[in-house]
Amino acid sequence: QAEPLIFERQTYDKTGVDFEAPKGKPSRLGALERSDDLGLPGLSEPEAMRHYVRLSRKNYAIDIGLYPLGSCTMKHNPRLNEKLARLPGFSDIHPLQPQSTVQGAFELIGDLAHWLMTLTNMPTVAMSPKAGAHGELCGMMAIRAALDARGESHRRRVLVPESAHGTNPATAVQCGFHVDEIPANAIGRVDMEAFKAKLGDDVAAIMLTNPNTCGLFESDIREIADLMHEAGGYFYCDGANFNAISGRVRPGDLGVDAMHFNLHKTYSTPHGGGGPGSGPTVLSEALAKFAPLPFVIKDGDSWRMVEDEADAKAQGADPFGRMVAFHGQMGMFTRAMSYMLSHGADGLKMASEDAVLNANYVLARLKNVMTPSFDGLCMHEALFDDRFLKDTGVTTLDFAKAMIDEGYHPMTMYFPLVVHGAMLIEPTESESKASVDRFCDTLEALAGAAKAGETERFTAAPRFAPAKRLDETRAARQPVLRWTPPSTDAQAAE
Amino acid sequence: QAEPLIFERQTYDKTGVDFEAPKGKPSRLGALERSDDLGLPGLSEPEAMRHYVRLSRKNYAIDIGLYPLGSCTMKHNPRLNEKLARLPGFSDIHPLQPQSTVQGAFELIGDLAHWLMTLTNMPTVAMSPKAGAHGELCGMMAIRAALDARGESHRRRVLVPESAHGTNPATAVQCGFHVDEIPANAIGRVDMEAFKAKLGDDVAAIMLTNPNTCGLFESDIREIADLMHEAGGYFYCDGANFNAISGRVRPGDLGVDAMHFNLHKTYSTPHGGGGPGSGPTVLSEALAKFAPLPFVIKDGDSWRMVEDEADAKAQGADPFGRMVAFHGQMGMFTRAMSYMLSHGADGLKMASEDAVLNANYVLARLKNVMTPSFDGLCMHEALFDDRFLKDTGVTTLDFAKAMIDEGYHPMTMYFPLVVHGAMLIEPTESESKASVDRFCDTLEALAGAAKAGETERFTAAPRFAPAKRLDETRAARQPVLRWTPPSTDAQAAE
Amino acid sequence: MRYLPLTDADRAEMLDTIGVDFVDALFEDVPKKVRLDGPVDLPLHKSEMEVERLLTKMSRKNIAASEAPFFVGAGAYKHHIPASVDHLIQRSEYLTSYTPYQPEISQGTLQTLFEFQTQVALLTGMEVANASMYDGSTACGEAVLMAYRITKRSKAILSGNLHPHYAAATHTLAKYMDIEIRDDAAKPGGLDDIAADIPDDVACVVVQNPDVFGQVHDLEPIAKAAHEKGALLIAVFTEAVSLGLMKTPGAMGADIVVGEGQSIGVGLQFGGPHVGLFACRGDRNFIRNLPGRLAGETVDADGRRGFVLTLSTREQHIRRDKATSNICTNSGLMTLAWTIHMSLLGDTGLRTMAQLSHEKACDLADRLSALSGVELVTGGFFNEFTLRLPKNAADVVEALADKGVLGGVPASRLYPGKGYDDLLIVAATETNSESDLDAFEAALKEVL
Amino acid sequence: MRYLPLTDADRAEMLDTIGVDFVDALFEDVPKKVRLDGPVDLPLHKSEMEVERLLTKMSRKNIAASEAPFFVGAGAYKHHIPASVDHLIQRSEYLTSYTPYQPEISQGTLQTLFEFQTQVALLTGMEVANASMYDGSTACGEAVLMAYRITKRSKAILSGNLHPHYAAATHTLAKYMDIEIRDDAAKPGGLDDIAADIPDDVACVVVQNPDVFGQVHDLEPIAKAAHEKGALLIAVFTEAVSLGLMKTPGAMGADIVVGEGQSIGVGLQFGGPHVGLFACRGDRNFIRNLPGRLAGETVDADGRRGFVLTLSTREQHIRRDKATSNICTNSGLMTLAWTIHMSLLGDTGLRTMAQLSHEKACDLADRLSALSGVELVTGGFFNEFTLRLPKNAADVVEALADKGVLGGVPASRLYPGKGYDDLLIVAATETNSESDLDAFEAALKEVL
Repeated sequence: QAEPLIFERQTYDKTGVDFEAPKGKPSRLGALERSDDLGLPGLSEPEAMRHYVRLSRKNYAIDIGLYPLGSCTMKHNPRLNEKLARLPGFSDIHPLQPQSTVQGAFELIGDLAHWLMTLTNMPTVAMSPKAGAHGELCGMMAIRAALDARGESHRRRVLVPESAHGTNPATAVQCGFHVDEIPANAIGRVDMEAFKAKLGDDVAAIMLTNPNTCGLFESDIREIADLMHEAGGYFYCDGANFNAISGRVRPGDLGVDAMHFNLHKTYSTPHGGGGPGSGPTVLSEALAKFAPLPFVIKDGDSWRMVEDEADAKAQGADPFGRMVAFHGQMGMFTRAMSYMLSHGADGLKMASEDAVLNANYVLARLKNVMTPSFDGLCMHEALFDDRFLKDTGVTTLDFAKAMIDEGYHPMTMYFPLVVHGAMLIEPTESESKASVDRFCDTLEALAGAAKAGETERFTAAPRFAPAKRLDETRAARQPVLRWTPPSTDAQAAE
Repeated sequence: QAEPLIFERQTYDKTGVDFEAPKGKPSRLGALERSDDLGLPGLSEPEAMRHYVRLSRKNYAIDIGLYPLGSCTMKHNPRLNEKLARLPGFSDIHPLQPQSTVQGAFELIGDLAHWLMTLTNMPTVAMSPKAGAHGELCGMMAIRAALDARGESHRRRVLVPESAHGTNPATAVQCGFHVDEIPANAIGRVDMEAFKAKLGDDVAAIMLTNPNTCGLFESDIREIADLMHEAGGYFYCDGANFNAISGRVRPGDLGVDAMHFNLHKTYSTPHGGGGPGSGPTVLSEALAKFAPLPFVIKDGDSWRMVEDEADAKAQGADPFGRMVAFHGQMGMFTRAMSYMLSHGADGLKMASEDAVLNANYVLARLKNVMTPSFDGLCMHEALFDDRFLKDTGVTTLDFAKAMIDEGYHPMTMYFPLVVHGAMLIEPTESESKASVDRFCDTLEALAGAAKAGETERFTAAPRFAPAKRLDETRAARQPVLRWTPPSTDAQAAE
Repeated sequence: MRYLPLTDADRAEMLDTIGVDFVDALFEDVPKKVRLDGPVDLPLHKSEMEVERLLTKMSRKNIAASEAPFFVGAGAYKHHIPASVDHLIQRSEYLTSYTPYQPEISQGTLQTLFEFQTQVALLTGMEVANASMYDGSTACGEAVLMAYRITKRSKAILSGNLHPHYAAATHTLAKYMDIEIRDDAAKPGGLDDIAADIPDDVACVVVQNPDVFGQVHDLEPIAKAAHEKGALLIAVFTEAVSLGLMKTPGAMGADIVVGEGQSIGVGLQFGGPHVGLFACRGDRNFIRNLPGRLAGETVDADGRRGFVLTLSTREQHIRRDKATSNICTNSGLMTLAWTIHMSLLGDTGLRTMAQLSHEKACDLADRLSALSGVELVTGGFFNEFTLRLPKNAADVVEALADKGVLGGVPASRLYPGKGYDDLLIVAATETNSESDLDAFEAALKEVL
Repeated sequence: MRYLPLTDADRAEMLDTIGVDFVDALFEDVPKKVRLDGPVDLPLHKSEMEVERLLTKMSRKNIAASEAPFFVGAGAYKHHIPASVDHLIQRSEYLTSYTPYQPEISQGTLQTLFEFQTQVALLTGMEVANASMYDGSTACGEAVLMAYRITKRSKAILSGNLHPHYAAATHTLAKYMDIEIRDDAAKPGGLDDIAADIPDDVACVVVQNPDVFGQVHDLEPIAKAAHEKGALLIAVFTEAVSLGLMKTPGAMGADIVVGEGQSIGVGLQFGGPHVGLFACRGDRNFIRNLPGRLAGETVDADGRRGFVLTLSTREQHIRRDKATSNICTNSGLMTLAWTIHMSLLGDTGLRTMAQLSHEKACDLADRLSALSGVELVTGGFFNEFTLRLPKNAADVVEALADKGVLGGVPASRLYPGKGYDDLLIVAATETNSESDLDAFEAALKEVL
């Protein structure tokens, strides 16, 4: 059943919220008061409840099934975290209320920072970035600030492997750098010769994801760090895949200068259909003083927040600026703290081991029916390419859409770009063996069907989803980005 | 996708709950300590979450669509009520903690009692019954106690209309009465002549649902009450359908001696797949003193609970006993209070009017395509019978199952028993006109299809539900009431 | 009015379709003189914010169990419930669905009920269980009625150490069914000698274990004695967690087992909603006489496994005045909470939870009974015990409350006028921290 | 370990399938010397109960807005959010789904985003809106970058009454893009005379309305002046509820409108997560230069309407170093909360909520400015105003907090060292009761 848009219900005079009656005093806004209506429909509560519940049922979710999106770390989201994040003492406090009235919030931020620094063996963490990409900005801006402070503003070249997430080059550019791609070698890692060849006086940094987006640990990472440091540049590590090594390997030991957490994904904030995220960023000794405002410090027995430059300078810091109005994603901090306390040092280590174990098990089970892109073991995700679909008439996209009909969300497709028709599978530590087995059975059967010539089953997929395959080209060519009343543009666009 | 039972997962050593480590002291239970395992499987939290989320998706719910079950009052369940019922001050208090520490709880019970007495114009309400049927017991036991106190224990005959809910006769019997059925007349009400003929010295009471289960108001109700009182009996009113008249008609004005509320359905506790309910029961002056223990009274500025007979007698009461360990369904009281405060006297009146309006609108829209059992208007539910399906090969059951394929829950079927192939539709006040219109369009189309001979569409229904039609006969003939390991009985029963 | 979707325009249009002019015309069957013209004498509607404010204020006049060192038991126990339980039971599909009479679109509820019944049967060591009763006390009363139907005998014996509220609820249910009940005298801390005195014409013997004073019992001799006289043993428990550590009543020979399930998944709730557990032997005669709903396994038209409510010819909506009980709505959503919590626990978790509760209670009993003038009355116990105090226990409880400790239930509240004024029933669970125990010990020392 | 489903037996079996002996072998690509042997130096795992206890204790060291008369604003506002909003966003299908890259199984999220975009466009009076930014401040910075891309001019003017944190976040985003920013001086309570001084080479003028001091402005003359110089007007708001009563920025000529949506559906959250709203003109050039995600309408293979993420060639995951922004994860779940709350409100509810907030603020301003030595600095305002106090405002705020009143933001906290030590920014909303107002008035009187 199609669910109409809220704008198509003729409920423009209704409201689902009762208020005490206004006193009806005339406003003091004068000519700035609005006289016309906005055209926002209102729904009674029963109508709203049903609309959004019905719509929700058209979504897939980790609570419904395995969500093998490579590089996305779709893991279980404990409901304890949701409960604690909603404690009024955390959720219903204002970022600018007197600091004496939010000591518990500061304490939580301080504790979380301690965990993050300990897990990475890094001396500083900037807590305010709002998401992973925002954390990248934070790290690269700290690098830029450090270069400027050294008087080496001319260093503008940033080395980025071709397998990197798109955010890396986009971030580099937003910090005024330009991107120089480094190729991968035959075993899916940075080509060391190419890397060495690119070092030079104008190099600012390398941005490296580790484990990388092929699901592999950059085994030369320590050498890369050392060479980059010798060349006068910095080492930015993209922490998107930190789930593979959290509690088991500390980036500080690898020579990293800056790394953002995707705090939400590694430490289990639900992805919420696209956020919110949180991107605390650890910084090395060389970059620490440039960390952005504001930050929390312990001052004797109490905590306080350093909010302005003068105060920061008095603390020996030299912030590159402020990234956001307030001081970060408290809601995600609470969830991460709850997750971390629940796991402890032992549980975090076990979680990353299980994540790696599950991925390798998928790889082992499917290596003979699908085509792994690289030999050997993987870290937290297993990369396949489309060679096993050769001459079947089935593309990676078709194969992925056919998974929907089997009750699964597809894996990450066509990424990383370094292999053809990539399929990147990350089961995470949240899946039981039985669940991973069922998943592998399904993929095995699908691969068999593709090879057996059941092409239609793939090209017509999905057949059992809330929608058939959607016309994305049309959406982009004739963009309809909002509802408009039928008499006008929208109808014309139809 | 079939969802296995938790017992079929081989997770007998797992647990999804962490505890601090016990100190490991030997127990002091001696020979009473258990040595063997119980065979209870444990699921990690991610597995449990997915199991129960997946199962849930096989249910229909009021949040998903109109739920037209006649006599069940499936209305919107405000989430405010859920939130408030979970306030620790209500949900996390013990029924036997010191009365000085639960004054707010007593106050809420006292306030709710005041609302219920005012809405019914009755002098007393017993709050402890746990559901509607339990409230029936309460009312009928009060009647029994009153008769005994009058020395008229010989009065054991209870008049019950044939259209009554099955709980009425079952209740009467549990109170030691026997049931004498009174027939309905041609317009769906109590046949007054038959009723009068049944009055006599051995009559204890009449149990009457009003509005009755045909969705009609018993127009002679005042006369019935008077005649029954003259004959020395009492008038028990089944309040299951109070939603039709709440805030608009007061049972006390009709001569009622006892009436239970289905507090949960009239005042919006979610039905929860079958409870919990709550059945506070109002009692007339004649029955008031027999109300069961315990009860809350206001004592000066504070509240207290009368828990034992000696105390009750000191208050001038003569309770017939205690119905339940503690003192009623606090969780439902909180929800009902939240609902009532939200509606207020004006909103409750409007709600019953809208419920009646929606039902009459359904009746008006469908009276020419289906066959209403009685002429004229109805109250909160519209009753049809199966005459419109004559010669189509489609039964009421088939028709109902076909509604499932159209995305609706069926109406109440084959009840009341006074008409053939009954279909009882109660839309409630929670449905918008657009929703009721879509529902009527669907039934209209289905009735058309049945008449047009599309029999298969009905007899094979449901086709698009999580299960096809289930074999209820087999379930009853070869009862399998629990899972057992495959090696033993269950397999044999398969 | 946020909950009412009809607009005035809708109403007018609908009245028009119906063919009447005013809403009042729809109420024409109501005698004019009892139709209210205006609203009843109650306040008008309030905004969500106002309602929230009012009820929140009221709730703060109560002391929640989580806000104080808490040792109150005697039929309801404070255990920790994982956050996922409450999250799951609030899924719209569970929360806002009706009793699963339409099985094709109720498989979620039905399968969870089937799982629940199996878990209850396993926990109690019995063969079958129903889909729940209102609570433990009404389950107890219904068990007596069931024994009466099965044995066709109209006498019942209630142990004096059965929770007095359970006894009272049972009396009420049996009262007008002409069942004669023998109430034995309570013996705080004593072993029940009920086995020694079971007449020939008795339908059932009802024994609680652990009993209301916390004492644990070996039911086997009682079962044996009852069976010898052709009577059934009804075993009752109020603390489901005790079964994590103790022999099952089934293993000790009970015929019917009833109890309160509130400890698992449900919470204190000021007494309701709770969830009554009801299990029994699997004989045909027992199943036919069970009260309440049953979920059963079957197949659908495609031959795939599915679940339905079954054997409803026992029930009031089919059987009317011949029904086994008038129960209809039971504790649906609480069974779901129970089954989810139990699925999370499993054997392993349940045993640990029971072990911790037992250890805390042992510790506490040792510490409190070491105080001057305090005597431990209970011999063997699980997580609850009874103390004899040198002062009136009800006064002591109030004095403890003033010091912020909720220290148990005075026996006199359950047995008024029976001379138990110096007895205090104290419970401990895994939720009690060491500092809770310290606080209790210190406070009790002060008030004695 | 409650969150980890693998058992030791599973692990052994899986390692066997993989063909290695120990888990450690899976980490062989990690240089041996950086592989940790044991756990890091942090505490071991804790039970749910322990975690809950710890964090609850921490949370109680904070004073929640609902626990005190509360008048703090300056960029985040306490409004009442219906319980149904939080219930709905916790539906597993919304809460635990990924970004809707697979539209066939993400129509729920996609349709709500489409509804969100439409609501934001209607609320701001603009033609299109994106699917959200992190918050208002980063949306502001991104708007300046967008103006730079559209106009190809590298200068921007920020009004001095723009929230200083917004200005700072904008500086940070623009800093390394070689955009030159002119910061005008703040004028508490004054009308911005920005229109009079817009050079020819400016990409955009950024004006907040109501401004950080609460003052409302007619944007029309500024829009006109900017457009005359070929510059864009970027209108900023921090209080979305103000648009319930005020002319839309679109109607006053803004080209891009950005703001903080936190007032609707989201709550205070100690500053995050919030939700950045971003709307603009519908010109092709504007749409092409929008940062962030966009949901768009299309059809599926059966020709039925459906929704997808679209125009992603602007975005980092396709466009890489040529992307309009590096933003990826945005405020997904908060847009859902926002759109649900807004759907419940509708025009009618939003206007009432705005009206009440305005009335409470007017009342409060009258009452406080009547106190001796207190002066109302703001002229026209919506629900926030600035007072000049006879004492240091930061000290006054602490003194008020000691009396249990959270009385606003001292301007010096936003503009340190700018000589605003006597200014206090005060906000009121529909959540403030009469007794809140009484309490504030009384407390302020006492501390002055």
